[in-house]
Amino acid sequence: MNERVAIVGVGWSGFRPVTPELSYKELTYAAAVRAYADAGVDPRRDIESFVTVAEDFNEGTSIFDEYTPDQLGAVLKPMHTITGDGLHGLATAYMLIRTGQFNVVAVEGHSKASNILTLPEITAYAQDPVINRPLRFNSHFIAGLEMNRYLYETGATQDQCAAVVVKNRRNALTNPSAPYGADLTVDDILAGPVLSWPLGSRQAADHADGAIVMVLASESAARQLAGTPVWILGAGWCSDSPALENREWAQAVYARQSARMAYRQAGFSNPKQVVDLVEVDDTYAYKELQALEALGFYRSGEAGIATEEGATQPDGEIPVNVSGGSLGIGHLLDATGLARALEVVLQLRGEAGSRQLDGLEVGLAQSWRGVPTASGAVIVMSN
Amino acid sequence: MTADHQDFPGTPLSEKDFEQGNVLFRHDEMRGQYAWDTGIAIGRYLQALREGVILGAYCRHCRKTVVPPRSVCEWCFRPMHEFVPLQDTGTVNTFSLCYVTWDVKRIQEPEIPAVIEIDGASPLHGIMHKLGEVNPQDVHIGMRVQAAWKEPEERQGAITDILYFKPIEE
Amino acid sequence: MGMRKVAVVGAGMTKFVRRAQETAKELCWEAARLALDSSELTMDDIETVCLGTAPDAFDGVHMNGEYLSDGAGAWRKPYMRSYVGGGTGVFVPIQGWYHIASGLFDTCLVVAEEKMSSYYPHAQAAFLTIFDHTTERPLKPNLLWIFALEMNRYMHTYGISKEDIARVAVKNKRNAADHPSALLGDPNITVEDVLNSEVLAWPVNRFDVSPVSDGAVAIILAAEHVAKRITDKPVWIEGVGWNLDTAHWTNRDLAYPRYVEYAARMAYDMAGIREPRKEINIVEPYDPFDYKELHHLEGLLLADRGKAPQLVADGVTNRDGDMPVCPSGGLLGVGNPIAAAGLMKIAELFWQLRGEAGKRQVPGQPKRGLAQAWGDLMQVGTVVIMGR
Amino acid sequence: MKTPDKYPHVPTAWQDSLPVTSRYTVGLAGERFFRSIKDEGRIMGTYCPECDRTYVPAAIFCERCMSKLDQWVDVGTTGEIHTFTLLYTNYDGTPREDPEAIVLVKFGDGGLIHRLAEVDLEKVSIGMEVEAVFKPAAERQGSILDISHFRPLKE
Repeated sequence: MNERVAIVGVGWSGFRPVTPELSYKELTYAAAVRAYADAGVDPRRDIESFVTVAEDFNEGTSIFDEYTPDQLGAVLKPMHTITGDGLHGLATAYMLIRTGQFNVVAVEGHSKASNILTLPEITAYAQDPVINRPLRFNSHFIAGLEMNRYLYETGATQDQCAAVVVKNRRNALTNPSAPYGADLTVDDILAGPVLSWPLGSRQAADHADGAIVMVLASESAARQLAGTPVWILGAGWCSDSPALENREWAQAVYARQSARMAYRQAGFSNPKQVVDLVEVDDTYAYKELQALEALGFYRSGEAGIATEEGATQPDGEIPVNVSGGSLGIGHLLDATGLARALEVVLQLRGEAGSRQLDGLEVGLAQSWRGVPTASGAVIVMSN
Repeated sequence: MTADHQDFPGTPLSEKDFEQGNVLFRHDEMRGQYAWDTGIAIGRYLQALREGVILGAYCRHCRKTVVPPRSVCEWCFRPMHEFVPLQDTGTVNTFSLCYVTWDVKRIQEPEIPAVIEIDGASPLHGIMHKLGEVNPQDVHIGMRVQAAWKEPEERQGAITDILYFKPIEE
Repeated sequence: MGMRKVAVVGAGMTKFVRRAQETAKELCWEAARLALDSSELTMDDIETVCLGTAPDAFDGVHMNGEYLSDGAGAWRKPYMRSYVGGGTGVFVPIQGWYHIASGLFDTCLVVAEEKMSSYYPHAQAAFLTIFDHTTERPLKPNLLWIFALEMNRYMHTYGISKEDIARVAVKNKRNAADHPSALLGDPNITVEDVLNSEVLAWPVNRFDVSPVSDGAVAIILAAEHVAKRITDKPVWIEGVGWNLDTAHWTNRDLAYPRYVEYAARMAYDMAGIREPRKEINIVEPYDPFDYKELHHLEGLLLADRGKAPQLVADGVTNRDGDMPVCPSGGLLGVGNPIAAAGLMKIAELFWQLRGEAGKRQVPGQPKRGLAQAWGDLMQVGTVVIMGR
Repeated sequence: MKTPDKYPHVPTAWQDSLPVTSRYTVGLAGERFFRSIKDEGRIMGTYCPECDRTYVPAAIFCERCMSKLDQWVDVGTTGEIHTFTLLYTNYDGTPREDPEAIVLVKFGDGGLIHRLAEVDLEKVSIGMEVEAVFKPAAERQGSILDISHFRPLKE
């Protein structure tokens, strides 16, 4: 009981603004085949339970979980869907294995954002239907409100937020899977149109299509498999108030609480000394700074300064979003957290190609569920 | 707890409460529009329908022919890329006589949804469609039927290129 | 080393009503509040929260789990929402179970909610969008279609009559007359009433179907060492099972719910049950339509295939019979706010096994019960076995 | 038909909508909260003695301790801007020339999200005192839109 749990296989497909040649099922199948080959498992024989993360309105289908099993090899197996981010899915698989009832569990998330023609209006349908939605504001306003308060309380600047975009999109140039790589300057970013002042449109991640599948195993099962295990040291997740009127605006409380939970399981409280590589939410550029502070890497107001000084570059003291993050890869809707975790896994396995960092032992992935939520998750891993 | 707790919370309203303004409420509607990529298997299924053909897929490993076609066999998890044309005839596996539309309007003449096992597919492999040109009282499980197609120039590559299935004599 | 034991230590629910004035959040809170009161716990005692609701289309809120989180008591807590269509109500306690069995948590508040009346003008229309968007939805299917198609196939395969099936609706609606939360209890309903009710989608008549409704249910789960401090009457979760069949529902035999059998076998194995017909004292199978109760008793291996109707006809499934089935009144009688209806069955077992079910109490001090739900495109089975 | 090499006319996407039509009650708390706005032009909160917090908009439960809340308090119609933004995109995602000024105005321990108008956008700042401008009583329907907007408090 309560054995250690490892990620033993990863696979992904897509990571492009559009994927018109494949249905969502086919896109997912491509990722699943790779993940299972990577782990050395046959899903029909070896995988005992399956978890998908998905939201109905992103799919355009009610009770979308109906359509999840076939392309994963999960037919007539215990499978369920979590309306969470991919990291919630990983945390779920982690719990399932820790019960002792399952040895091998697969997690899947995907995005067909390009298929959604009215995404802003669908996103707005997540606002409180009687208190907020009647005002008919595009949901980006919530990021605008939050960024403004964050800058106000911490003294962070627009330039610092823009520096996040510059870094992540440059990082994406070294990631063959990232479609939004670019070599830009802070001025280029700030010169773009305003989305919801102080938030500029070039500080918001574009969407992409893609699917990610991961295979998790108990320690005893992982030892039998061919793949290189990446151990889950801790998983945490948390929701702050869903009410815009009641939540904490400057600080990402959900990220702070998630991190505390994950650190407690992992047995450390000083992430800056322990963690070698960080992949955090950067749906909007300021979110990266806010997350780094909530996770305990920097004190309030210092993440922006550190970013400007290059401390979060691949060769800095804490490499952040070496993959390119959502700004570089594209926001993958519910699969976004899995993309963060994917980079951590590849780096810890030494398989990150030209962007590979040296001497890594512990990595962290963090996610946020997007406007209007105040929910997210953290996973800490080691090789 | 229910033994000593009879007074459960919950405030029932009647439709009148809304009509008469006894409670506050508001309407909204989501504009949710999508263009789902059909992909390889369903894309070809739709194309075949436009050509007046019901397309299936064959799994060499499971020796099964399924319909609609798919890119992966859900049983053996191998790719399924042998698409095969099936007959446009079949057998009623089950049916209903439905007097209510999808948005709950009463209708006098029933719609007759059915699962039709398609000839050329493996046993029990069919599609959902409707029956037509038949007296509802005569429909029965095991009835032989054939697709009634739209005119070729009216087909658009959709399941509705088949208007319905109708009984055939054999 | 054995698994961590998990117990149900509290339960609460709202009335099931046709349209509730409460917002969906308020319904969640009402049920959660009662569950907390019933176990004399405060939010400080709750370490994590799980929520179940079925499609977002009903509540009419995208990312509905996020919207409902405060009502469910999730403020600044680890919180997740799961769903497996109609199977959700019996899945969400499984979700709570694995939260605690994993060793990460000692207590979990589990909430299930559905406010179907928010889909206006008629909740049934939301079901159009559970069908495949490209290959089925253009035919404008209705939820009744798939039930009617499955019911017809079941009747045809085993030679079952409408009358055999109507007895289930009668039993459950009569049982519900004793449930203070019930929407459709009727102590005097007869088989003729069911057979003579309006035909919706032959072979389905109006009274064969449970009504759309609003409601919420909550339970509290605790790890063994905590449960024993909270109550001297914990009800243990002895086994759980869930299973999902292919989405290609027109490619399989609708006469038998294989996925329910697989879920049941998983739960029986975990509970160490070898002869379920002897070892299960109360059954709360999913009964959104009357034939489903029969279908599910067979899938659960509690009746031979095609023979469940005989158990009903013989009175075996009555509240005072040898194997009481849906003593709560089930979905047919209490109501069907989808996810909440499933969790209502878990709450019913909790009350029954503690001897607290009042007028609904099954005689003979039952020791063990089974709750089951079903959903999606006739595709999901979820099973929980509970015992004293 | 053999497995074709190319299908020039394969339909690449299937277009349709997800119909979601909703009727929301405003709920038990909302009923009194919105009627107070409609009938009295007052903004109401509820107080949790357990947590010493005042919820605005009023709620019937405390999200922190899940207690029932029945102490209603009038929180006035003026408050300070907790944060604001200038939104340059419409509900449907199309860009807009003139931004919408949106504020979170602090009331009790909560607040209200609304429009800000009658103001020089250059001069909006966090901490600025603003007041609710109600629609004429006859036009109010018991909705958040019964408040037309917020504007800077006249000195």
